[in-house]
Amino acid sequence: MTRYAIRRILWLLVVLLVVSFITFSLMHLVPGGPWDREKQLAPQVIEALNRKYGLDKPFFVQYGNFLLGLLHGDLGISYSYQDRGVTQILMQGLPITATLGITAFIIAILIGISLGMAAALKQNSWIDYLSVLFSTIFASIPGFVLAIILMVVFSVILHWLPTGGWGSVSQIIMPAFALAALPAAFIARITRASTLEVMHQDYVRTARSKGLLERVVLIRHILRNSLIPVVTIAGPEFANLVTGSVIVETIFSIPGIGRLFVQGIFARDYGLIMGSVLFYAFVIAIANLVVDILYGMIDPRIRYD
Amino acid sequence: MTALIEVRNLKTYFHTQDGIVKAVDGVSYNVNRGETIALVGESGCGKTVSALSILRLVAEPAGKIEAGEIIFDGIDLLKLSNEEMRKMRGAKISIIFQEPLTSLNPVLTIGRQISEGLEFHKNMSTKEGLQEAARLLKLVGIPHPERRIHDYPHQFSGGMRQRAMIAIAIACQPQLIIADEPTTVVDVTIQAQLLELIRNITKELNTALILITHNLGIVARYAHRVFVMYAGNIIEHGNALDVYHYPCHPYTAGLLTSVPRLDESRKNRLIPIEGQPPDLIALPIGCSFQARCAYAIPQCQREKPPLLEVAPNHYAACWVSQKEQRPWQKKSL
Amino acid sequence: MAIVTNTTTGPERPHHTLWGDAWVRLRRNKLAMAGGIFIIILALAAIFAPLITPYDFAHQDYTAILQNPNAKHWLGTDGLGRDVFARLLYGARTSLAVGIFTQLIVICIGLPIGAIAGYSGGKVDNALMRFVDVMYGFPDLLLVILLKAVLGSGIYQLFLAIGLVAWVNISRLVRGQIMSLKSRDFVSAARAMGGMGRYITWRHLLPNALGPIIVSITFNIPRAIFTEAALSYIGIGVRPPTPSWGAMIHDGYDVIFASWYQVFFPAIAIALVMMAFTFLGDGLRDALDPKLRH
Amino acid sequence: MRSKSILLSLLAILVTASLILTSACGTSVKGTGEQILRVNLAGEPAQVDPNRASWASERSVIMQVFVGLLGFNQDLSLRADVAKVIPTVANKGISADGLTYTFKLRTNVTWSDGTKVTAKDFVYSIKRMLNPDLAAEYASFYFDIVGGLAYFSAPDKTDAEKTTLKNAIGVKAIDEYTLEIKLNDPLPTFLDLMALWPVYPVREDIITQFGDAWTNPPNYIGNGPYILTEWVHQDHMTFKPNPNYWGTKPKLAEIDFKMITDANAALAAYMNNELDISGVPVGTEKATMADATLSPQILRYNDLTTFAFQFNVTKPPFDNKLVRQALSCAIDRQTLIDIRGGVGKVALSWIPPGMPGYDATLGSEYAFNVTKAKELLAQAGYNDVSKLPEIKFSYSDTAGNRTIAQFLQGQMQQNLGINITLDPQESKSFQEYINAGKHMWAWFGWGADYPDPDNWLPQLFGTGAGNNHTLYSNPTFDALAAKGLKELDNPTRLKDWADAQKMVMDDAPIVTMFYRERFLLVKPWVKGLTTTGMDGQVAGDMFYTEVYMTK
Repeated sequence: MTRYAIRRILWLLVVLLVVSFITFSLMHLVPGGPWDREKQLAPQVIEALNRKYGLDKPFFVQYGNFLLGLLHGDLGISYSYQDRGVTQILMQGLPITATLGITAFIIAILIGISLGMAAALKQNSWIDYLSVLFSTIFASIPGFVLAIILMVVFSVILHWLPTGGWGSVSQIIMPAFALAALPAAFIARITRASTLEVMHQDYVRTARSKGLLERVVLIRHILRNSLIPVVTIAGPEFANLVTGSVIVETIFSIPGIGRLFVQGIFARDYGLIMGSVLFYAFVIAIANLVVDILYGMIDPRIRYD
Repeated sequence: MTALIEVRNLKTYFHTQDGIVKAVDGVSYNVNRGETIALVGESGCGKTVSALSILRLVAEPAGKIEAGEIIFDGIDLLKLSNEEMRKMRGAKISIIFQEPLTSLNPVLTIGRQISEGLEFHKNMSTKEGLQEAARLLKLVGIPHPERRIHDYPHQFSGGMRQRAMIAIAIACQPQLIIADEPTTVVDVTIQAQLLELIRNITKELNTALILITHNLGIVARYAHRVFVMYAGNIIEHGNALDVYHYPCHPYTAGLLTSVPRLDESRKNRLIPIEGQPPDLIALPIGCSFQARCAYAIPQCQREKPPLLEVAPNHYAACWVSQKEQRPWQKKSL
Repeated sequence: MAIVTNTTTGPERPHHTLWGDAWVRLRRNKLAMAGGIFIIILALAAIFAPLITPYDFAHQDYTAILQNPNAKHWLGTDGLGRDVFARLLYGARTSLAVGIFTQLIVICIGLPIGAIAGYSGGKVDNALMRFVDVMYGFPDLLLVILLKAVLGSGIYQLFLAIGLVAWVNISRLVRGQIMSLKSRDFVSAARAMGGMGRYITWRHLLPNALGPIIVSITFNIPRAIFTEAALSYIGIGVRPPTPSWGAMIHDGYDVIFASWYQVFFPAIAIALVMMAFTFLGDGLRDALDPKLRH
Repeated sequence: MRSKSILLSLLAILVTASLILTSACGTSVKGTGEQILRVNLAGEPAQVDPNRASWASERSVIMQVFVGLLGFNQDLSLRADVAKVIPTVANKGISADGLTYTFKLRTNVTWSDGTKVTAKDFVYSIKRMLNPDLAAEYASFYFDIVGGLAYFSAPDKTDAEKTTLKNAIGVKAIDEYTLEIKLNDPLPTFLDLMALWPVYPVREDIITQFGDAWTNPPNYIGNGPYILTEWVHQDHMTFKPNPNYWGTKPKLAEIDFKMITDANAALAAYMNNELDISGVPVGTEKATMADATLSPQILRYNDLTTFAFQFNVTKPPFDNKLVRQALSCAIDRQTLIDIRGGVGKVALSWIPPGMPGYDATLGSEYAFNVTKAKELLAQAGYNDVSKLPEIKFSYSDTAGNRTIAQFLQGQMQQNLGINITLDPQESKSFQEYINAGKHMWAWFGWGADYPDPDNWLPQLFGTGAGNNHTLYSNPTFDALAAKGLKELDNPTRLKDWADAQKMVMDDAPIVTMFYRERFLLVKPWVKGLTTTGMDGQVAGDMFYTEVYMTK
């Protein structure tokens, strides 16, 4: 399995290269540049800025410089953040977004899998309909509406939690639940669907015929066989959560990296765009790699010949 | 000598959208310690459901044990709480299922699937469980068991998987093993080996065995007594050899003629039983076999024949048979 | 001694194909049927909206701004005095179309790629999955802005913009399912009988992998509706005054403290559509589940 | 099968876990007791370097940490801050020909690290602001300083040439506390310009030592009432009183600038007592007025900002003055204000009330009158509106713009039967699109940098001016504007600008819609808040020295 993982890491570099080239070219093809402002800058000033940030060089030279910088772990500088290094901006915001993302992921997995299995085991019972209601509501309400509802209830009415910001544990709860709602609903429904397929299998009946504890039958025999689709979607959901959500970080004013990608694009801040896109592509590729490895561990029949 | 297990008037129904399927409709049989009985009948006659009812593994919410008692070693299993019943499964009573291909957990090693039961009932550690598993695999005739316990089911052939199932069943030295058509899926040569293996083990451990099959050839050789089931009822039971040679129910006779016999000349054509088994939702009044029975008399349509002793230790539920003439029996013997 | 008389009693059990039998059971599943009927009714209501509501979705009645539901305006009015009920009906045209058609693109691209990668494994799987990794990391917002600049802003560009990136989840799901199913014994049996890869995948693997796929599709529908709203702000797809549910929620959000109705009604509409598809999807899955088929 | 119990216990653990978390730490509502003012900056300022700053949020930060030579009183009249007195011709501050300005500095002004503020700090700041490599957005205001424009437009020159140009700039420190500035031409509003932030003093030694990082605490040294003690990017900025402040000590112990970008979240924070002042989401003003608890806390005041539609006068049909005038009468401005919650005043002319140049009588011909509009259209040859070419209204994708666009579409359709197509665009594409003059019709707002017509007319309507997106070009206007910019005699100057504005309004390159009225919520315990028409992002940010809390 390690040989396979190494081969995949090499392929990861290829993926990142392709993504970086696509992003770099898209960035320059899209209308509007970093210096377009409401109050037009004098042409010579724009020239000076382009020279300062090396934007006057031909396309491939700029791309080459970017790759060289990447080798030293330098993702270039951001024009809209007083020339702070993009790597530094990412590293500064990452711990916050990652903490929030991981908390949300754990909540999503806990609620998702337990509700999903309960709904499958008790098909067409009240808990099954509850899981349908739960997942429909959290899929049909967009993130920003859910966030503001949580805020109105827990901050404005109950005064239990601060509306946002970062620093204390109480500021993690609402954003984490707002982030976890949709993935939890998705995981719940996927778990239900795959558990339904598994729970009627013969080996589950064999397990019960051995007099095993119900908990053991559930976890070792049912869950383990229904994990494949759950793991498949959990990977990308984890990557999305860990790299931050624009909506939740904006509304709860969390100084994470969730907003960098969108801000970078709307400001045509090339350094920021490249940094955030590559970071996300890296995390999602790793997540999918982990998912593939988990396939092999969960189901011995799957092998990568 | 009281029987190890006695099933009295068991009724297990399935509530489906189309109506209530009376899979087991008032079945009674018993098994003594160390004895092997056979439950015989076409597929869908309720033999597997009755076995699953003993272990209370009938698939909820559709399936439900409506009535009857299952007295095992003096305790009525149907009265036990789920927890108490769980302690019985695997420890006192175990089962070998029909399809080895799908009855083993594909993602768990064979060793763990054997040691699981031991860890619970004999609270062995996993290590001890695995050692015991290796011993059991050796007992059931699997080569290099120490290595094979770490293999997964898909690395075993059909026959070897069934041997693993047997190992699982005998792991906790149960008092009763239910073998639900253990050899149907494997080819004939393996079939004989498996049955010999099961017989030796049950004899060695003095375990009672309920052998469920539709192959009468097996019955005569391995079972002491045989119970023939049709459409959810027992229509004939008695000593295996008596029933084999002197079937007292036209259905049993039909079964016997539809199977090639070594002691018969090969010229006789095999005669299948015509028609289909009745739909268990809309059972006819009277004898449920009457539609397919060549010897049916008007009474068969009116009234359901009771199970009466038509010969010493030989019971049958057939009006014609109670009148002492059994035209379907061969003259020569 | 022939045993004769084979008159059988009881209903003759007709032998159906997989899909035929599934349709029989699906029809009997009340919830699934309710879901299907709801969607059809909604689609008809959207098409015949002019007959249902006298109000024009774009007419701004400045005397009736941000009104709560009342006799004249059943669901109240929005910030520009337009009738919310009318906008919901006409909005259904956009949102339903977007929600459903993008799923067709997602299925047409996602299923084959996932199936081929899952079934063939090795080099093909690696190549396809690396392409999927690239698509996962793809900066779709940049592409969308470029699409607008290059292709202009019609409804087809919208489907393209949403569909192009939304299929990755499905392809991974299908691949995962097929990889674990393909080594199952009934598949090796089918393969032993000389079944072609494509035939095996379609006939055996997909029905078994259907559960999670259907769920993923039902979740894509609201996601597509919201993406459409986000894209309409940068000019792709439907432009004002043509309403869409996603856009109504976005606009409603801005005045949520003044009138939460603006967000509530479109959200309910989307929830009902998704619930309908969920029940329909569950019904289909149960209908196709070989285990339940007795 | 009793699987239910396991799963319920799992859910139970989850719920209890979150309950423990909440009770453990309660809400972090900081001291409503102490003198701490918490306001919302609504976003991370991109640039807090005075020489380079341009946005409202950046100005609010700079106002707390720096004080310039001159400043504005609440009524926006000039005030001498670091300068001892406002230079005038009378006190020889300004030379007779209006070309030389001499500022006498107070001697007691210190930086927050205790060192003295001297004339060379201002020389360094002005020259740095004009540095071509800095590309400061407001540099163009100071091109009249001798050598200013030449130095600024030489980014491609060698360093040697740049230093010579830099030394040629007409800014000199006569002695430690006297600053002399020479202009190419007389500029009557130059004193207003010297009251703006780009010419606030900055420390050369600190900037050379820290480079671009000089704006991070603790390097961010200023001479204002507060110092920036903490800046967590995207989260908050904290200011504490400057211990070495030479002026009147502020009453507050701390100011906390939060960065809540979402209007709804900001309002929720206000209701949860995390903010002392907050704006209200556009469109919910009426509901706030109706709210029993919130309505007494409402603060409304006029803002020197006008919003208007702008035609691209080179694109038919808008190249025809009559069509422009017709459409200007066909849009009901009061309705738009009602839609925006009744906040704001109807604007019939460009320069807003509350500053010189405002003319209440101007633009009355554009009052809402559909029949007149149709007559004008008929005169323009379009009695049948279908003959009009396709009209496209382009706008960038913010929430407020969406409502405006759909309002305009409704007005055109309902009043004149004209179907305009809306063209929403992503913000940067829109900026490039409008700078390239590809648009037909757009929406924009303009806020006063300083209260004078010459900040409102030449920059927008002068041929080829930086912000002239109407592409309006009128030689007589340009001549009048050139004269007005130089006219030292104030009454004639204001007369020139009045004529210029009348000319523009008559040509109607824009449809003025409303003068912005700021609508805020202020907690009852906030006292001494002093708001002006030129406030930055945060209300009353010019006079935070006088604010104090009563709770």
